[in-house]
Amino acid sequence: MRDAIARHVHDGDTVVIEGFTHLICFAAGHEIIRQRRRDLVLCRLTPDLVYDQMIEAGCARKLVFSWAGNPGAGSLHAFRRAAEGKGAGRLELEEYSHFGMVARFCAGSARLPFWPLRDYMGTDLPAANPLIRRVTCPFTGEELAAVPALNPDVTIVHAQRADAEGNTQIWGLLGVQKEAAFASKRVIVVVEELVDETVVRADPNRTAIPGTIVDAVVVEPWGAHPSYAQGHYDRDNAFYVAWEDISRDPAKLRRYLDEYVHGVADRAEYVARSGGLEHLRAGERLAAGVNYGY
Amino acid sequence: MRDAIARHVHDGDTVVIEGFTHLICFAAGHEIIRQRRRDLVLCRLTPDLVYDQMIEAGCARKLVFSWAGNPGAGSLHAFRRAAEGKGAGRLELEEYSHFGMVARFCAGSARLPFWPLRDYMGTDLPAANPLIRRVTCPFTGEELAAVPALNPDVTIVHAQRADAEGNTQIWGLLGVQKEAAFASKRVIVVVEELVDETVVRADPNRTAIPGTIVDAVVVEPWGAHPSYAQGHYDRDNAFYVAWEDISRDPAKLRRYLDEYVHGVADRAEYVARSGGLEHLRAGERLAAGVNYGY
Amino acid sequence: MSSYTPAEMMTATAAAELGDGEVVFVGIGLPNLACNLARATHAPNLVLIYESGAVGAVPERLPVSIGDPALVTGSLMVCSMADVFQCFLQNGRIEVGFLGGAQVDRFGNINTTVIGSYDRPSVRLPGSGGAAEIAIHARRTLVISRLNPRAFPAQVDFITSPGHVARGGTRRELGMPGAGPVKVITDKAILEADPDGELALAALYPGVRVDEVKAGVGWPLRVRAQLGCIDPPSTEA
Amino acid sequence: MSSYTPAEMMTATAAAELGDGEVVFVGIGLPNLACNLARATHAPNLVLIYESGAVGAVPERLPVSIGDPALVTGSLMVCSMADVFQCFLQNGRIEVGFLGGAQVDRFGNINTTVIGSYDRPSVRLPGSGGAAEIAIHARRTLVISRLNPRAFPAQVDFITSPGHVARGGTRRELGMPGAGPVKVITDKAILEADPDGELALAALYPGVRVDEVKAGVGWPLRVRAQLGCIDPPSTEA
Repeated sequence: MRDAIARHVHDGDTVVIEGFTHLICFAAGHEIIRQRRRDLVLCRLTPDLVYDQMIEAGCARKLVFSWAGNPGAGSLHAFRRAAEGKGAGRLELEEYSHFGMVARFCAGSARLPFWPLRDYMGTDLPAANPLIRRVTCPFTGEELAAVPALNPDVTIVHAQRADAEGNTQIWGLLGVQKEAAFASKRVIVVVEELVDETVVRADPNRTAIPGTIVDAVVVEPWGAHPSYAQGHYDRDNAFYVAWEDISRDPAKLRRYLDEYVHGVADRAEYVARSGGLEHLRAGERLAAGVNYGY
Repeated sequence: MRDAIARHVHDGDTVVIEGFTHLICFAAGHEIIRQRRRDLVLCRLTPDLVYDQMIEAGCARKLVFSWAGNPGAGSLHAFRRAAEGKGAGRLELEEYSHFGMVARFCAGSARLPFWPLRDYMGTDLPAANPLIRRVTCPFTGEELAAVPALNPDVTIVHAQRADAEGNTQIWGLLGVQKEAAFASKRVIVVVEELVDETVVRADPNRTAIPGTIVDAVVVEPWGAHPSYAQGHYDRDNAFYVAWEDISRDPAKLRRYLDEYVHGVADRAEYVARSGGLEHLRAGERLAAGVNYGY
Repeated sequence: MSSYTPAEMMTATAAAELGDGEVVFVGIGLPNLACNLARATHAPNLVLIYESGAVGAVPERLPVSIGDPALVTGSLMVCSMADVFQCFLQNGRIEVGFLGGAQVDRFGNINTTVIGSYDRPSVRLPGSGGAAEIAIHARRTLVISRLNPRAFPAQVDFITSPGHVARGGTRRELGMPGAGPVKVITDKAILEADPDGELALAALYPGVRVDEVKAGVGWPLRVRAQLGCIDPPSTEA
Repeated sequence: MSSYTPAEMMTATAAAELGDGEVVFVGIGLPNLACNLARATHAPNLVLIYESGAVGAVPERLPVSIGDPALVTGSLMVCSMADVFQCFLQNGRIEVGFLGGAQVDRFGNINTTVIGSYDRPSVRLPGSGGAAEIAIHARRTLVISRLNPRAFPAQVDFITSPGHVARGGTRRELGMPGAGPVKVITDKAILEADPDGELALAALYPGVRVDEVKAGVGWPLRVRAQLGCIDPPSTEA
């Protein structure tokens, strides 16, 4: 992970760590904080705790997002302090709805300059964000909303498994990871498990991201904690709840970063420092395989 | 099948039987011929043998397509006779490239009036089809191609399995079936195997079409022959090769329809008339299942 | 004393709005409870869809977020978020959407973005998430919020999710496919839109007085001539 | 007498154009043979993508169509055709595309649509399939066709797949991302485009004379000062 971040994430980059509740790569976020990257443009539908931590750590110049809360548990207070002008540094905001962010990744993955959607009429979002514009249908004359393509410098995707070439398989919630990866100049895949190419080839319909677009593969078990990895471990809801209290107090948040991010060398130490995470280990709900014969 | 076609396919309808080489529902095409539907607007990327048969049978008023050949084996002569003005009836043509047809289904599935794509510059296709137009990007000012949404009256999808509600799972080549189904007013799913809902729920990432958009589920083993169903049976290439000779001679083609379509009551009789198809039965190449636990 | 809480009353009222077999875009919290109640009683075939991509979810535990793994295990389908918003929501396949927020105004517009000005907010809220498009595309929406004048101002500070008369005109004038908020379910009463789009008091919970409801909104609330009365939630289920 | 057929010569020549690790959009027939030959010799890491959605295919039998089940079994990924055209091809992820057709003209334009007029064709051909977008988006294309004046007219009857100078101008003027047909591989020689986009004789197969090639095209063919000579295919592999 250290090398992958050093090689592919640079100061000033537009960075995407995607994953909708599921498979959020905190391991990559923590390594970016440890390497003290600055002036990043952070993009995610839901900034979640990972970007709240990176904002407090001073990595971010700008945030591109659509829902900045602590899912089911409260606020992202580092984000709020910055947005309410009570934070240390300035944070530029570029705001959409979920559909708008998804559409931006779709345009990026198709290498089109924009994506059309029927959205935003009657809302104040276009007034708040001049990049939400309109396009006229050449067949009906109807006016639709349009958002610009998002083509990040680097996208980091966490997944259950990949082979050494980066052919990556994901199951459970898929979010916008495929679109974000195809939209990106560089792609880092972080997996719970490195598997032989034969495992991927045995079930090609499960492959979400082809190795041909992947620049680095990192093996990092528990790399998505406190979010989850279907079939590997559950979401650490207690930590999400605790975050409300930690992030509300900048001093407490700094102490958290010192102890769990700067204070550890890598993910293995983080897991140990967290007192082990075995209680989150997933139970078994195996699906049967299908026949690819002919 | 008889009831599903009688209920959902009417004279003059815009009909889609999709499936790119894989899972082409000949069983539905034959039933439509048996019920002597007329003035249909037939849409498919590759008309294939199924539409060549329907054209010869007089079901079609218009063909919307992007590649009208006999994959790997020659011509669709009923189509060619009509297109070259040598056929009995008239056949209107609306022609795109594969990407254009895919884009039309994407627009239809998203209920947008058009879909943008970077295509057709330098070709004679826009001159041949006035529905290939241009749209201007509201961000870059760039001119892109645009095609109109395709929203069929009925789409027929063949699949390996579905539950009684029509929750449908497909593996192997996916073509544009999902997009065509979501774009359609009515959806008929034809499956090799009817399974219990628990089978679908055991592997939800395999579901391509949700039951909420399905109007009829038909169980029709071998329903895709002479095309194939991954994991069930192989493509009957000998028949595709033989079609060159059958379709070249209208009399021969009529005899084929009399014998294998009008001359049989249903799919079971077709299979028997074909002398059994066991030689095409798929071998076993089982994929391992994954864990959905948490 | 009533043997039920306002939350139970709101849940039961929301559940009663859901028809069997309908496709519902679910949020966590009270809407999730309402859907589970409806499935356990009069609507066993309700189809729950979450913006996270889980379709036909049957969570074995109370989901703590709309991306809870329990929503995936045993669901009918998992699809990408591009499919959720394009093939389901924008396609018009969602019959009911649930909405809530810090502010709901007299026309059913909802604010989940900022209190104060957008550039210098006194309180920065999470933002739209999928709420803007749900408000626009769901065939109808149910708004759930507790009555108090701060939560029900005459005008919201920011329109995140458009109601019946939003920025620039009515839903029809703006070309919104969905019918908008057909009911605003509060802890004391139900508000419904008059033909001109303004919310009016339509039905009271047992034992609630009209002036209590009027005191809970920041504008002179219209009161319908015929006021409905909502039954208390049954104790079974 | 030569110990190889023209088809073998074309296959070997096409294979030599493929670099190890490149992503190739494959058609059936000769392009498929060329890719298999390249993988078996100098390009073991060639990635084969078929417009049907099979990525990294390793067919255990000679595929009879681009949708052959053997292309799926054991492949690295199967994706929808929307992803093939949007995420791979339009995204610029395809390095090499193979094209062929009934007519190839002096600027490398290809016709697979009609012989004669579009409305009253003497011969109706299959049409574009994915050829139009492959010609536009693949980083470079290889055109494979046997020489004869009917197959190489000065102008095609219909431009299905644009070459170097197409309807309305050059590739740059029309904003086409790909470089277009870098080589036209025939059964007698290799044609390449001059800076102005016109095809010229660039290399001969062993024992072929210039006038044989000139006789095979329907326009006065330019001949490069320095003519390359293609080695005959090796007998191994």
